[in-house]
Amino acid sequence: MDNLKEINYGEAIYEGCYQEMENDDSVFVYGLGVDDTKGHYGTSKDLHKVFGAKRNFDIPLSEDAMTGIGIGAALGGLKPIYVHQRMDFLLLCMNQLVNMAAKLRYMSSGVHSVPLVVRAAIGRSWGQGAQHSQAFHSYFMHVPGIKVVAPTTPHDAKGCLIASIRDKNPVIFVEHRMLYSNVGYVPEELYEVEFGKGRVLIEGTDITLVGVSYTVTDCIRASLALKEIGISAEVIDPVSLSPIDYELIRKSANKTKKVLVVDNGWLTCGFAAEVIADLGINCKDLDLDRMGYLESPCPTTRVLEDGFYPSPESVAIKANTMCGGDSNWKPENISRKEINSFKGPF
Amino acid sequence: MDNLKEINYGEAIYEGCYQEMENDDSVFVYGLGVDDTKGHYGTSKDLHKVFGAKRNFDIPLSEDAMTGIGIGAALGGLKPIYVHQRMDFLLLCMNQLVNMAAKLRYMSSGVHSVPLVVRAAIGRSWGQGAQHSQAFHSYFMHVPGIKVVAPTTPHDAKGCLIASIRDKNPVIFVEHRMLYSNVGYVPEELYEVEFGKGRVLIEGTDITLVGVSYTVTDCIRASLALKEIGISAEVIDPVSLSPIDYELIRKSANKTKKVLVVDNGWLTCGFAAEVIADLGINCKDLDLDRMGYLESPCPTTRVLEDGFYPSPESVAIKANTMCGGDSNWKPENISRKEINSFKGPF
Amino acid sequence: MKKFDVKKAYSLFYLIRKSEEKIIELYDTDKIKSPVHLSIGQEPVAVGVSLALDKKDIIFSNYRGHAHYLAREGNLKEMWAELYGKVAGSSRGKAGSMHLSDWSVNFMTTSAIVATAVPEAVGYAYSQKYQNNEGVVICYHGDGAVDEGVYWESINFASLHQLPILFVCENNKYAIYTHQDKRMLGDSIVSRANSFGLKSFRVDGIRTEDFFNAANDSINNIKNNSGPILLECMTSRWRDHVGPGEDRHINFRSDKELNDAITNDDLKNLESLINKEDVVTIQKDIDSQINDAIKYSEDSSFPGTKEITDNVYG
Amino acid sequence: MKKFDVKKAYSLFYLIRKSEEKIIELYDTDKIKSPVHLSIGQEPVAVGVSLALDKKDIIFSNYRGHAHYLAREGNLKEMWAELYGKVAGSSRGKAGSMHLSDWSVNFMTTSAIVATAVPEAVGYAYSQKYQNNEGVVICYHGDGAVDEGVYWESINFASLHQLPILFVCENNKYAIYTHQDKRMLGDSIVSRANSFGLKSFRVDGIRTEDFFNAANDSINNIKNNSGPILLECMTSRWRDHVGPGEDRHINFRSDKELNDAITNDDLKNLESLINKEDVVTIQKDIDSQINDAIKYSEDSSFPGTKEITDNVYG
Ligand SMILES: Cc1ncc(C[n+]2csc(CCOP(=O)(O)OP(=O)(O)O)c2C)c(N)n1
Ligand SMILES: Cc1ncc(C[n+]2csc(CCOP(=O)(O)OP(=O)(O)O)c2C)c(N)n1
Ligand SMILES: [Mg+2]
Ligand SMILES: [Mg+2]
Repeated sequence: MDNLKEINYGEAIYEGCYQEMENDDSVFVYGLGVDDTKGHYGTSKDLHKVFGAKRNFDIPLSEDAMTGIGIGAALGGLKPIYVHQRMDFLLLCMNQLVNMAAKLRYMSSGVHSVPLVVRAAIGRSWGQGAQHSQAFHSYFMHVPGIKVVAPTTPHDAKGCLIASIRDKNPVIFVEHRMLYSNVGYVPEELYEVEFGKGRVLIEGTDITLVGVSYTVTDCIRASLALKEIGISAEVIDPVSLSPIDYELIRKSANKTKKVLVVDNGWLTCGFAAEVIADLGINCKDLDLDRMGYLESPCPTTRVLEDGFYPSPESVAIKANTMCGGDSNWKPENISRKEINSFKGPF
Repeated sequence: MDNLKEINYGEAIYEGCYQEMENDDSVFVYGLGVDDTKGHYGTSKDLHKVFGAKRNFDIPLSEDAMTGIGIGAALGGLKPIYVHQRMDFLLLCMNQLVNMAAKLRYMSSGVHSVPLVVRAAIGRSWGQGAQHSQAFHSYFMHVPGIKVVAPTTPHDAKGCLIASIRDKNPVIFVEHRMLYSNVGYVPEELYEVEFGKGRVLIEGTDITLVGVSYTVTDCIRASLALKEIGISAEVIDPVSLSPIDYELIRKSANKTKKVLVVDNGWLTCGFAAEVIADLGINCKDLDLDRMGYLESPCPTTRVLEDGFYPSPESVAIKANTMCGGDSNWKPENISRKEINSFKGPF
Repeated sequence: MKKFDVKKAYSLFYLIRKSEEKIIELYDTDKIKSPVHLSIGQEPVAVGVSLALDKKDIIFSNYRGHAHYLAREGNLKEMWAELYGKVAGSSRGKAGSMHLSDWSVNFMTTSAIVATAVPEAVGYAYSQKYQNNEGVVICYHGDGAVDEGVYWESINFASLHQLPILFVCENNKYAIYTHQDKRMLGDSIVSRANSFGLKSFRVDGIRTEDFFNAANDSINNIKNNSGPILLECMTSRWRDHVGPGEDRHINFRSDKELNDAITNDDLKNLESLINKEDVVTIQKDIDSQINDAIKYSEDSSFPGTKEITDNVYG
Repeated sequence: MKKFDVKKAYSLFYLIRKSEEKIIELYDTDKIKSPVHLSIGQEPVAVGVSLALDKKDIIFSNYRGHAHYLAREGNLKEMWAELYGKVAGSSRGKAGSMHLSDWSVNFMTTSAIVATAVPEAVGYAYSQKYQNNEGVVICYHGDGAVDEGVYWESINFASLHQLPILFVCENNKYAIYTHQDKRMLGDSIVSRANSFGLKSFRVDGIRTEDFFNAANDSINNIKNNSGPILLECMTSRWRDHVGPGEDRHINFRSDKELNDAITNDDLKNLESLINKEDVVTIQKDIDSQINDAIKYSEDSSFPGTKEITDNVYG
């Protein structure tokens, strides 16, 4: 992996998709607006011009059937990628994903496979309100037969997408709108990021911070702020949520003895609950805690929305408290370009 | 609550529903087959004859719309009860339940309320296979704005149903097919079982067993087997899953120092994960573990199915091991009438 | 049966148009804390339908709901404050543009998930019939909504139970940038709905009065137990799908298509039917109402963060 | 174009009928580890359609799938072993009656959730077109399936893309005990589907040959790029919705309705068209096949519990 290029998360997805479409004729991309001029944040832009309309096409608003159609096409030997503008829309696809995609292999004792990729963007920017902001990764983690990945870096975005396409199983590929502009070094060639392996993004000794998708960036920023007050926070990006790299998290937990899981969604029965439950069962003498969306729908007005989501500040404050620090401490204002520069309209 | 009658779980639901329909004209019951001769295990039998077709009616197979129709009727001042023969079918209702029912009150800052009750039966008997056996209580626990109850006893079934109907919020009322024949003493009058309160069904000192719905009976039976080898297991029935009585479970955990949560569903991001995460965060020095559906879809053939679900035996064995007992110990065959006597055809 | 009131029509139309234009004007200031889906170009439908309604009738709308709300004579100040995300908003800022609701005018709810409030409207109609209430339910939706299965499930139930509901399909031909032809074979919304037992009509008018007439007849029929009705109202969206901008640069429709619609603007036509003085009075009155509403919104405060978890449960 | 082969038709019909009767006979022994939805009465549809198919054609079915599978000349032994929950079953007992599948005869998948395999069938047809493959997809479903929104979404996509698929609606008039009239206004499956751009025809026959003719024409048309077609096949379910029993005691339909259907049993008719000797040979052969299949199933072993978590992921 010699040739590295600095590109953003959206471009990395585009590149992974493009290259794998070149590589494999059976890959196709469909979803609302995937062939319009915006091309889902550029990730599918003009693919129809290169690969033809049968391999990149717009669809009617029919999330339920279009999921089943992807499953059927996968049974027929193709590798469909279904792109959703908002993860909230997956609620219309639950029957197909859970009752069919996750089960066809099992029910046929291994004859069927469903190499379907469902890309879904978590909608946060501002003003998205209760129905355009939700994250449901934990719904899919709950169900055997489906894999879930939530890459944070451009490198992982490209590699996970390629691995997802090549995987025999249905994969939910979780994107986050505030990640598309994230820049990083990405190999030019085709490569896979292996599922089931997490990454220690920052090493530390005092506390472990585990994020998911966009909240990984909250954890990174919090750890930088914590560093300034002498707290060494280890930051873990699980990357793959199902299967999940419990070992890596346990190892870090056994080292730091303190774990704060910052979910990108609600807490009850969520990813954070799962990670903490695993630690509670398999490790001893840990201080554990969790943060995530507040226990309400997402409010539309900006002031409430800002409080609804975890932030680098709130993560740093909680971590500092867990480390015995002053609970009145507040980090200097931490800049979040992607949030502050977002201008809408949507 | 003087007049007690010995009736079964199904009859208790019927009685609660009937009495509340008498009491409140705005209550109505709908769902597939609710007005047929079987009347959903007798729970809605002949209600249309007493209260008229507008208050108990059969519907087209349209789970998605019929959920929204219930929500709309609730907005219009009625109190709908939507009955599902299998909880698996709720996967078709997720958009309406999560994006609408759970949020309308919040989005209107308290003006709307959605007093909708969704009754859903977990389908286990035998041979139900991958699509007729699932339990999704944790999906609804995950989402703020929805309540979830899963009564185990006839007493709680009646009282929870009445409380659910009267509640201003959408309530998922979880039933279990193997509970319908459970017999118990039930007050004749109308009464409510308060949400957010669990019950200690059996007191014990060595280990706490927490079940959900039908697995509460596994825990009870396991505790009886454990008693014979001198282990005193406390059995908790949370009854209400959202809100959930964390306090009660923590108190028991702090006493016994060992908690085994037996879920009636998959483990990852499920109810058991939630309870254990809470204990991991809020209590110290506990031995924690969990059991539930194995990590696969439900197989159809009986031999595999028997191993897929937790059982009184498997619960007792695990609990005994947690208490330091011999891991080769097996309880005498524990009778489960409702499972063994089930003859189908469905 | 109601008669078409030109002055009222003009006044509501002008109110909607000016409000939307004000949103465009202000949007860059970031004072509006919400994505907006403007109704400019589609006002004739909302105004025509609303003039046919009684107070008791009930509205279900969608994220493109400003016109529906204002034509219903909802509270202008509260709507503006809601767009500003302030406590004086109809939902204290929690709803924003996409989820307007206001029970004082029976404006029930608006969903941002396409077609998702359609069954709610049907369920409300069921409750009207159940309780022997008078009001007819109006269910606004776009041409994209009929792509969704839940739409046909809902229609089926409404026709099976002969519920008092009028479906108003605002067919602007596009779901975002996707033309109806790329989403269904044939131009067949009316025939599809008819086959489900729903009496369905297309209103090809560009005139507010045409939509009024169709709605007026329909509401009257529904009140006389005709069962549910669908009006497919052909219309045109002048601005981008979302946000204050235009969308010509996206090249998904011809300039001519849009220009024709703009040339036929019924606001000019209505204005020509009223005497000049009245026009001036109406305009002045509405301009100042809008300015007041904006001032009111600016003066109102933001909710406090402790409100975040209020009203999750009742 | 194929010709109707009476002997083959009789033979398949007899195979299905006898297999189902054997299930009824054995059910009380609890050896069959699965709920069963019998096809007795509905055989003419499956047999008629199957005789019109080529090997390359692909079947999607539902929980009432025995007839579809056997008419397709699936493996009788493996089907029986699957009902017994044994390792020799087509899915090692994990599927049971409700989820039969067998790729060796392009019998793809059967769902127990109503209408849920319909979009899969459409997606498979998309993949056929994409890959320029020859086979036509057959999508069997009941009259209840058309109540589901996903059905109309699927039909819409199939007609929009002119996919090579034949929908076979087995209209036995009931979803469990609920008559079509209680589920939709009018008797309009064909007109609904037509309005979605799907060429649709009702086959009112009680004769296997009528279903064959309709399917044969349709398949031929689809192969000549007619686009998708729907056949609404009027038929009758003689036994209870699920299980081996009858359902007269439930009183949801008139005895006459059922008696008429039984009187018209096409098995007798087909038998009358073949010479006696052939009938005897066919019957003997099939009876012994079924007995062999049962013996095979009894001899096979149950899977071991370590198989529970096999084949969750590939
Ligand atoms: C279920 C769902 N899928 C996709 C979207 C994204 N989306 C928002 S509006 C829209 C177009 C809807 O078109 P139409 O119903 O014609 O209404 P219009 O915007 O033209 O008024 C789409 C696809 C959504 N909000 N909900
Ligand atoms: C989505 C869903 N809802 C309800 C059921 C319960 N159910 C099983 S079969 C059936 C009737 C289906 O009728 P139809 O499609 O006509 O098929 P038939 O059984 O008559 O062959 C119902 C309601 C189900 N399996 N799936
Ligand atoms: Mg439109
Ligand atoms: Mg039927």
